[in-house]
Amino acid sequence: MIRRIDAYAYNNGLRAVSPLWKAGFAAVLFVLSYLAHPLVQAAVFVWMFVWIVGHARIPFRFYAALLAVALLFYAASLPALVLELDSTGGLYISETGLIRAAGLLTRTAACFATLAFLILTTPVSGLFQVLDKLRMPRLVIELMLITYRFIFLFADTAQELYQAQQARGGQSGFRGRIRDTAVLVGRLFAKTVQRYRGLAHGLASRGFTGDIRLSPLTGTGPAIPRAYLWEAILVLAALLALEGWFIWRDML
Amino acid sequence: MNDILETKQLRHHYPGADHPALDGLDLKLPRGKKTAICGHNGSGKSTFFLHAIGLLRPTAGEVCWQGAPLTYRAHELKQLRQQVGLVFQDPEHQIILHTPYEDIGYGLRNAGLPEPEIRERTLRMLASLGLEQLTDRPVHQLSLGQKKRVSLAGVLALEPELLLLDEPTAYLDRLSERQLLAELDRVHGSGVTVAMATHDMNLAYAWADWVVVLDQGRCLLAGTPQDVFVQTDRLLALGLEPPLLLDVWHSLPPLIREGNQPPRDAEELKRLLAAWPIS
Amino acid sequence: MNDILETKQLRHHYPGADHPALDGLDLKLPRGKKTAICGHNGSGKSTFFLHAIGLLRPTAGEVCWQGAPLTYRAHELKQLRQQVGLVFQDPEHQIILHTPYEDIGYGLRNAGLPEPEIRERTLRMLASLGLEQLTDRPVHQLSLGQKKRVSLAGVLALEPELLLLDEPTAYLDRLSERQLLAELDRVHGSGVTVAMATHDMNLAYAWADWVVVLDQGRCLLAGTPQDVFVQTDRLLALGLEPPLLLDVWHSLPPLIREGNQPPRDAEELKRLLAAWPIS
Amino acid sequence: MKSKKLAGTALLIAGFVLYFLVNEPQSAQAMHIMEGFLPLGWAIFWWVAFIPFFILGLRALKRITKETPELKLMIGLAGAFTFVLSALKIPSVTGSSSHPTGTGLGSVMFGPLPMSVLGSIVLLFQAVLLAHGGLTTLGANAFSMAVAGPFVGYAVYRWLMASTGKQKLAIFSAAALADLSTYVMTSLQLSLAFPAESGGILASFAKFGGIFAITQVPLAISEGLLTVLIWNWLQAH
Repeated sequence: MIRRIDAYAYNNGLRAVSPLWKAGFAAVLFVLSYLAHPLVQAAVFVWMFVWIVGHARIPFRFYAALLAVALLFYAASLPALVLELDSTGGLYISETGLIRAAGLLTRTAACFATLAFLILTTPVSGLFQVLDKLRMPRLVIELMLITYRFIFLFADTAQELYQAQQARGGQSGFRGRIRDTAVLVGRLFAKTVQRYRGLAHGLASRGFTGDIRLSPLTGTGPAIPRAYLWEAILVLAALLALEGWFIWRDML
Repeated sequence: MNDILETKQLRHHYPGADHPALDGLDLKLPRGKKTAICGHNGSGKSTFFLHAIGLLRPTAGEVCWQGAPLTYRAHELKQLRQQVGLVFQDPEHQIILHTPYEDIGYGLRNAGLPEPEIRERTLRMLASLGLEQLTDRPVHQLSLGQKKRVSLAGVLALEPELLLLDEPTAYLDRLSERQLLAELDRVHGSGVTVAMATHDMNLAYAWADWVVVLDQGRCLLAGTPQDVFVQTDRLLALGLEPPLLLDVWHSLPPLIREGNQPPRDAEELKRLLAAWPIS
Repeated sequence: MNDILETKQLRHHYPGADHPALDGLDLKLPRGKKTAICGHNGSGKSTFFLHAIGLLRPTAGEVCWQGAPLTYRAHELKQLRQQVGLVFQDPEHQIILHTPYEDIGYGLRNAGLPEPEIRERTLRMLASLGLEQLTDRPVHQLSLGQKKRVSLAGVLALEPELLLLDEPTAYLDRLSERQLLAELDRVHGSGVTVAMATHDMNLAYAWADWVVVLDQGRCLLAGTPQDVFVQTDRLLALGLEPPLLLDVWHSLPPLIREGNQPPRDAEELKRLLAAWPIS
Repeated sequence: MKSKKLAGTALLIAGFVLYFLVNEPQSAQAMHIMEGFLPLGWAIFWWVAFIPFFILGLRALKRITKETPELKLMIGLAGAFTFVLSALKIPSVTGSSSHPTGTGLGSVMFGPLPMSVLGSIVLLFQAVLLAHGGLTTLGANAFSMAVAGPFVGYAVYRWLMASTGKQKLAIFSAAALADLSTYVMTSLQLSLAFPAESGGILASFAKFGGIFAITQVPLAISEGLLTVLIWNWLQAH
């Protein structure tokens, strides 16, 4: 699972689009999703579906599964949102709660779709460049670079350790699983320390000067294909107009 | 029933991967034989091993143990993993506890054996692999060759019927490799079916009774070393180098080769050459 | 000055270890040659490499670069690490950034080169190692062979005068090994002195112009492959197996061998055999 | 009125069945507030609350990496380690399995301030690589997982070590309470954003707290046990 979003991010229909453009587009949509009328939020959700499954060519089933897992949080919170205790101690479903839950659904759906658009089309390296442009402190980016570089290696190690334990009849029963997991984490930590030593040498051999720097963002070619740009502008304008109409109607 | 383990049209697709790791694999491990499973990194050898002990489940197709398809019930898996021992490529990943003594007992304890028997079997394993000196030495102080032997001991302690080894000689120096192979021969001699994955064709040729060649998750060749390695062109097309010894043998004058089986190791070749009158 | 790098009575004792890793090592790397440094795991090869780029400091003895002993001043070390490139055994220790493009530029950026030149050199390295397709692919999606090439590219980008490789073919399958060796030959052809540590005697014999044998932190043998590998008994005493090809060659009838240099690879042997009239 | 109540009860039961079916195995990762779930004002509020801790943590890290730049590697690797730790499935005492937060162990090993930086990096990667949590809600999630959890865990550890000197007890309590306080803080964040119609924030807190307690309390105990075992393992080596 850890690898799948990452794999799509490096290999999708919108890979070539500038990460700055995608991040900016997502930022606009986030603001819109937070502030706009539920119908506009629903429109954002549908529109993002077009970008994710259509333009970026992410498999529908994968996106649907991702959405379903994310919405579990919504489902889990639902009872707390709609159930109320009355004065006699009985439970009842509150109408305002239901309205609130419905409004929350469109907002979270729109926001989640925007998040999914960003992370499924933009590789982490692109996000680093965006953060760099946003003047994120250098140290944070350096730490993130190293973390990102080794997440997968450590995940593979953990997976292999887990399989090796299973192969020898381990990881069964509560006590056994807790004990074996503890050993696994301990081993992983030992590996982390080992990795540090090796990496410190590797880094020094390559003339480490105290900094880990990224290459500057080189923009060659257009940030985004013209057709997509027009679509983005026109649909955004339409959504804003719709939102304006809702505001105007409410003021009457 | 001649095959201890068999896969039928086994397919495995890791989520998110471009290609299936196993793509309709039909592979048989003949009972009582020493099988070498050859192929590149990424040809599906390790994935096959994980299927053989039921750690992965097929996307399609099936795995048969002693003729019966696996059902993946917890009880069956537990038993299977006692009957099939898997030695991973990296002993660092396989050795779970911190001394050889403790680690070898790990599988036995999981199998629920009584403590005295665990102790007895562990000590026996240590002795038979020449690890007595290292019984209580912390694992991180051992050399790679020693770690490999400890991980082998941990698996053998369960007395499996089938022993699988993933690249057992990778990165071993020649001396440790020899020791390990000698040990495998002893294990095989005691009636265990042994199969190893390797990309070292020289090793496969010298060691195996039965050779299987995998490529891109499929089984392309299977047979005796003589039968498989004679297909030089097919091997080369797969990017696999035929064994040097066989290569040399076939370039020798026919006079020398006549009436002789190709030699399996350098000593044998030397003997054959020495026996040749003209030299 | 014939030796690009030389150690004199180099001793290194890791804190807490029983034995010194290097114990009076006298080793010379001849300029412009391909040197193979042979020995077991633990014979001191890797420790020697760390000394060669000044990452470790001698407990006693000294390391001479281009005839002058190292002084371990920061400025000197910085320059040394641009002139001597070390490729680690495990590419995961050496690849710091997350794509080949970013990583190859890393060393250049440390060396303070201007951005356009960094870009130009990086792209050139990617092309010459056949990594163009992988330019922006995350490192964790690469195969081991590809990672090895990326780490080599990162080192070569600095255009070192001496290239050191620690077990470059460990864990590689034959195909990736061939690609790597071909690349090394190209690098050597462009005037770089190349030295690799290996315990694969077949590889050392086929590849090197100069062979050095280490054992327990000392240099026991040094010479041309012909000179070193003829000392079969000494090698065997060290637990090192002589190259198979040479072994075979020496078992051939003297008639065939007469007047010929021992062959360096299977093809050469075949040619010699084919040229022999009786066959 | 009566029919409405009946329908309500039926819906309630159906809801709870569904809830237990889907929630039980997944809710540990769902303890990160999902993207867009908080109202804009609260999302911003928690960002503002979190950032000072982040800056303090960053300053602490800057100091140590200035002296020894190589430590950047160690901290980055610790981030990857924490990420993988939080992605592990650990058995819960109820028989299911969940993901630990790992913040108790982290804050005892690295200190609470560095954990606020490490924890937020881990949360960012969880949002970006796993779609758990979110970017706009990162402030709120970081406040509960990378600030509240580590600080509580660290304080508990120091206090118990000073008062009892029993290390195992201190480790267990630090890990379990770090986990619990993360969950309490998340429940608080949710109840502040969604106060109940009758009873306000307090009633809402009881409701959110009650729902997540089903998985989080057993998980906290498991994480405490696990952390003690890990600690033992690390001590032995």
